[in-house]
Amino acid sequence: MTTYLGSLQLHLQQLLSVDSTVLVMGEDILDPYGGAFKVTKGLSTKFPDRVITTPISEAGFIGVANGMALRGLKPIVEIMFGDFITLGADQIINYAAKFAAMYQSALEYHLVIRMPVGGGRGYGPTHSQCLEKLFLGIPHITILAPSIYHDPGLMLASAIQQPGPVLFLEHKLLYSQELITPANSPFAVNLSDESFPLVRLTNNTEKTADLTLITYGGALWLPALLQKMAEEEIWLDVLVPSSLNQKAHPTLAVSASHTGRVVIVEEGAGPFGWGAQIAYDLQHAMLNRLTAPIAVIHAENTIIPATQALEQLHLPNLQKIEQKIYEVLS
Amino acid sequence: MTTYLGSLQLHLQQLLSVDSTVLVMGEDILDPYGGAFKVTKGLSTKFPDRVITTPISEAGFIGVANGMALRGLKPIVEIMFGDFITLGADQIINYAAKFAAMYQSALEYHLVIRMPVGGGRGYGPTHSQCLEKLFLGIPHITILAPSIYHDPGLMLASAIQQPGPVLFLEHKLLYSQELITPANSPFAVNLSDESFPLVRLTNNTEKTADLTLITYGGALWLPALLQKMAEEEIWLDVLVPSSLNQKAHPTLAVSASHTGRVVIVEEGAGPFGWGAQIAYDLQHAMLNRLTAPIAVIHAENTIIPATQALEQLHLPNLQKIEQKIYEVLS
Amino acid sequence: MQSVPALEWHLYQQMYLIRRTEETLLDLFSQGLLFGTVHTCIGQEAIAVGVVNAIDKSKDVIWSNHRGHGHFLAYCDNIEGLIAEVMGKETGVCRGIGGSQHLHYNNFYTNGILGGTVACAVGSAMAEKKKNSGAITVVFLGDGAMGEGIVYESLNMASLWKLPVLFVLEHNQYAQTTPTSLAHTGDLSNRPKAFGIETREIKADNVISVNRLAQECVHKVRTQQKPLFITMHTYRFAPHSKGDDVRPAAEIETAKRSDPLTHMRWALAQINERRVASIENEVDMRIIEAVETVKQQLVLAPEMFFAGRQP
Amino acid sequence: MQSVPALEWHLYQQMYLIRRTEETLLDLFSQGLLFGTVHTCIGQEAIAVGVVNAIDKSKDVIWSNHRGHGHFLAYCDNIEGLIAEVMGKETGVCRGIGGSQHLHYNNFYTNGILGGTVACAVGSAMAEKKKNSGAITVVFLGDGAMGEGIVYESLNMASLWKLPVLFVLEHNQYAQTTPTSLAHTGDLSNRPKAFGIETREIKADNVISVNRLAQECVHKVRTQQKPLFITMHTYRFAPHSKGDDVRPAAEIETAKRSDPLTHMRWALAQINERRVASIENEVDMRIIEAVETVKQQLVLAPEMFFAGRQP
Ligand SMILES: Cc1ncc(C[n+]2csc(CCOP(=O)(O)OP(=O)(O)O)c2C)c(N)n1
Ligand SMILES: Cc1ncc(C[n+]2csc(CCOP(=O)(O)OP(=O)(O)O)c2C)c(N)n1
Ligand SMILES: [Mg+2]
Ligand SMILES: [Mg+2]
Repeated sequence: MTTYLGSLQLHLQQLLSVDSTVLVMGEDILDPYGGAFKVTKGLSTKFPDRVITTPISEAGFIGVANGMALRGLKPIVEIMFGDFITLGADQIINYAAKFAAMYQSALEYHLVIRMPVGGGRGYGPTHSQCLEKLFLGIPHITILAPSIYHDPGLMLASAIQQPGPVLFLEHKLLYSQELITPANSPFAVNLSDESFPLVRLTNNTEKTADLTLITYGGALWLPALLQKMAEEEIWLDVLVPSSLNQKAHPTLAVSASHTGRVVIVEEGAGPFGWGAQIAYDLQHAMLNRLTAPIAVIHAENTIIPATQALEQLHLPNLQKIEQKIYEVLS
Repeated sequence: MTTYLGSLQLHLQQLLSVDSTVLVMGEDILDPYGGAFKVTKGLSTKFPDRVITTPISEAGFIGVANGMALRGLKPIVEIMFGDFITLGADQIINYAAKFAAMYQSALEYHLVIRMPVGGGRGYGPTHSQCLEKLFLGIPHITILAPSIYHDPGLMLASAIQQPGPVLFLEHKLLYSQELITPANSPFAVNLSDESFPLVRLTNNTEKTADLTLITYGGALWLPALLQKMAEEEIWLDVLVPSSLNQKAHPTLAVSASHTGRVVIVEEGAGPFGWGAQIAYDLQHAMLNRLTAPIAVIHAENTIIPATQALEQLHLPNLQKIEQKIYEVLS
Repeated sequence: MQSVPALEWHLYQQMYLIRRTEETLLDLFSQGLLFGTVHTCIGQEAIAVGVVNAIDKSKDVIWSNHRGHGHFLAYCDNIEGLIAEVMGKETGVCRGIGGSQHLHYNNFYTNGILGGTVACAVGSAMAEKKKNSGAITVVFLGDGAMGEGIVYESLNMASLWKLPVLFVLEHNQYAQTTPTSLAHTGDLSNRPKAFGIETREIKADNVISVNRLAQECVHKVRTQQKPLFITMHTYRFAPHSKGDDVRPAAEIETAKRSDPLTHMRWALAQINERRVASIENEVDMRIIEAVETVKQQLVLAPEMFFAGRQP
Repeated sequence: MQSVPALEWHLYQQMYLIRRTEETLLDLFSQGLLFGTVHTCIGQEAIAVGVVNAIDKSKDVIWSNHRGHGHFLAYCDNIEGLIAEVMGKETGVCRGIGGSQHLHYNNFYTNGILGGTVACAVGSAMAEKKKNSGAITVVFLGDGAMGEGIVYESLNMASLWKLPVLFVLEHNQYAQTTPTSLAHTGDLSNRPKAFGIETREIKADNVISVNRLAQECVHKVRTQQKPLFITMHTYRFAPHSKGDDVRPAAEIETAKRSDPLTHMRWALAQINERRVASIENEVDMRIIEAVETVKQQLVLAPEMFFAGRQP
């Protein structure tokens, strides 16, 4: 059994072992603590020179990583909570994302910024957000969000080989989860043959699906949903991309053109998120085949409340998704 | 004749005259210079105590404005180029936008952040962007973008009365432009009766429009487009919202349900912009009435090149828009 | 029996109240009655109490941080409002929405994002100066937060614009698990000095001395209308939040020998042990009652909270 | 006739080349042949030339800023690549895409956003140290840029991690139109000191002295593997970019009396006037030729540029 956390830890170790240009930076990442979410646990003991604990200077150390990346190193930076990435926005948008195109140079430039995102732990308005919408649509940034159906460690290993800056989103609720593979999944799981795969899940491999459900990242409601829908004989084609900052994966339109009905779920609060663009791409690709308007579910359009009961209601949850599915099917 | 710049200057003067809690902050805003785009020209001479030139500390002085706003003042902050707003992202997202909801308090809180945005002046990759997509979909932020069909000064006066933080986008190419009103426009112009009005323009008031064109902000290609389309007997219903961080204005769906064809134009680069959400809202509201997929035109998905000829090709321009209109009509 | 001014009893009462309230919060956490994060200031109470009792609570402004319960209680003594907030109840000072790190009450503000509060504090000082209210602003920050660039932007502006703000650095030698030596170079007090800001320094284990220094500084900031920066050397006895302590046990034990609470208790007990006990007893009762009351309270009704959503 | 080392002629040649190239750029701007922004370092050339000639150009790294033409030319003498870049031609060092404020060539980098370059410079110093390349990094920044918080985060990290980076503050007393007194408090050199960084200070009107100091500092940074910060007092004679000068004319005139170019010219002319003239002549010809060549060149083909788009 491998957990999401275990996979990240393992692959980080391997990365540092095989490539002496890889290094890891962030706040409180040294042993014995090993980072707020333990992803770097054990790392500084093995690689004391390449695991660098930083002052609380998010803008500054992302800038330092930028300088290192331009000089041929491959920094993997941890932002303790994804909410703090606001402080690095300038170094990401006006520096990292621009270097290659602005200098028109075939730079060898590799930088991964890892960050735990998402709610569900009662951490309140400034420690629970999914802020990827800040960077979606900014040219030359890769945004990755492995789910438990992906192998996050493998993706991390590919991410650091990717040219240009990569934002790597880890939903905090996933760390303790066991990874789901075709072997141990109660539902059919397929991964596309890409470095940042598209996962496809269904609760019925025999029948044509009734509805295409598209989501990414956390999505811990997914098994229960598949189960519940199966009981109602509603067959879902679930698509879980792992690479976000690009137009809809072609498979999404293929699925949608078969089902004609699409629900997109994302955890970020408010409109103007990932789902809007995916919906745009789908209607653009296959308007005539839509039998119902595409629906996007996102967290409520307000801050994330600290109190647990309200936080649960704020986030997309099983009930909201079910209801939306019925709505779209009717 | 009033220019866009003139309107802003005038209303800033009036605001400071009538309300002693209003103050203005930013870099190089003092007379005789009066700011990089001259919006504050004359202001510091008249109101020396309430026009504060700042160090080059965008995060810091937005933070200072936050503190002032919480204590009952109404700061209007100028960011010299909108590209630098990345440096203030944390103060805007994790502070300004959160105060009222996070503290659950009926705060009197007013803050406007003005910023010149957009390309067309050859300022290169870090001085030409439309970065509003960073803040679209962040709850509790108002984003305003007056066009030359709006009265930017009047909107600024309303903006500072708006609860919560307001980002106020001024396209740099507009400053020197004469404002277009129903009185001096060659095309029919209507403004909705809202503080942040929706403008409606058409090149034929008699006929039902063939296509709904939705845009905001700069859009200096608009008169030529209306003219050109009129020559081709293509009748446009053009809708220009001034308030961006909200779902599609109801009038947009009304228009689209008449025409069945929609083109959305925005200057920001890359996908995941404003247009995607507007397109989502429209397909959601009236899928059955769409006779063609909704099309969004944005600037190319890369950095803004310094060299003028390429910059022109990078931005949405008359030719690209025309072509898209033909495509959607065919 | 030597006479002791009322102030000293009051300061002890507040320190004890903060200590016991936070211990109670940790208990509630362990019992699973409270969710999220709790950062306690156990060991550092002399700062909160000493400084906050030096200001004019009717008008002065406070900016606190993630470790803000002590500052809050010293400011408004609102045990129930705090416990309810941390437990996510509608009677919390922010109706349970902000939680431990996001408190606001009258002129008291916090935020869970480090550093930015310092700029806000400079802004509130500027506002009060412009309004001629006579109010000053106090901002508490940790040694770790001194890593954030916005702190230096703020020091510069405060000094440049001669603003009445008192910076209080709670230097507890660690940021989460990181000792200062891995995060900073040089003496942190030199940094404000480089921006032309006057500084003071104190070992904050005696609430009376802290309060005396704070009074002097508050007076100076208010009358001279310019910033001042105090470095308070201290130590937290509890983990950063819960169970994340990697400091040597011996180090913690040594530090506990200068527990500001124990020391003052000892001193006051010499004078009037019964009074000490009665103060403590009263506080204990208040906390127990507060917890019992809060337990009965409800979470804010969803429709109330979500009514504030954007359309 | 007194013998003068080759270095001095070389430094003069470079200063003259920078001055004339930038004057030419301003001319081209006035003629409408060049678009966007141009920030010249006219009056400050002794810094670019003195410092850049102290480094090992084969490996050391330079981070420059919006006012970077001088640093660039002193680094690589590539007049044509610079003019083409600023004129937006495909033969520019960044194929006309970066423009005046966004230059990159070998180990030379700039960005139009103030402050952030300093963090990048600390990063490149760290990289070279990790790689044991022996290279140091030099970063140029202005007095105005000292307003950005990231500069202090960077000073702290550079000092904490003992990185071979030389900070060069070009203190020209203004940021755009804002005099230092309206933007900063205290002596700017005290700030790096507060982070434990050794500092130097010089009036940068004599390229020889600047170069001598820079050599000493570069050596120190390289051998001791730790940062150093030089404040160079200077003045720009031209407007911030074009036509945006609000400084008193008399102040500019006074400053021009210590024009590093005029002074050195005078000194060298005493020794060999013909050689001075011939150096200047050669530079003039090179610039004229470069401009003529660049004028004939094309803008990068759209399909070449847009091929780099994201899908
Ligand atoms: C911008 C930001 N970065 C990181 C954190 C996570 N964090 C919370 S408290 C803390 C340590 C703070 O140390 P210090 O300022 O010394 O305060 P102390 O906890 O010691 O009281 C960290 C890293 C944060 N809240 N905000
Ligand atoms: C983050 C940021 N803020 C503002 C600007 C606009 N700007 C460009 S140069 C400049 C003045 C810089 O002054 P200084 O650092 O002293 O350099 P100098 O121009 O005097 O060489 C300003 C405000 C910018 N480019 N980046
Ligand atoms: Mg600390
Ligand atoms: Mg300057």
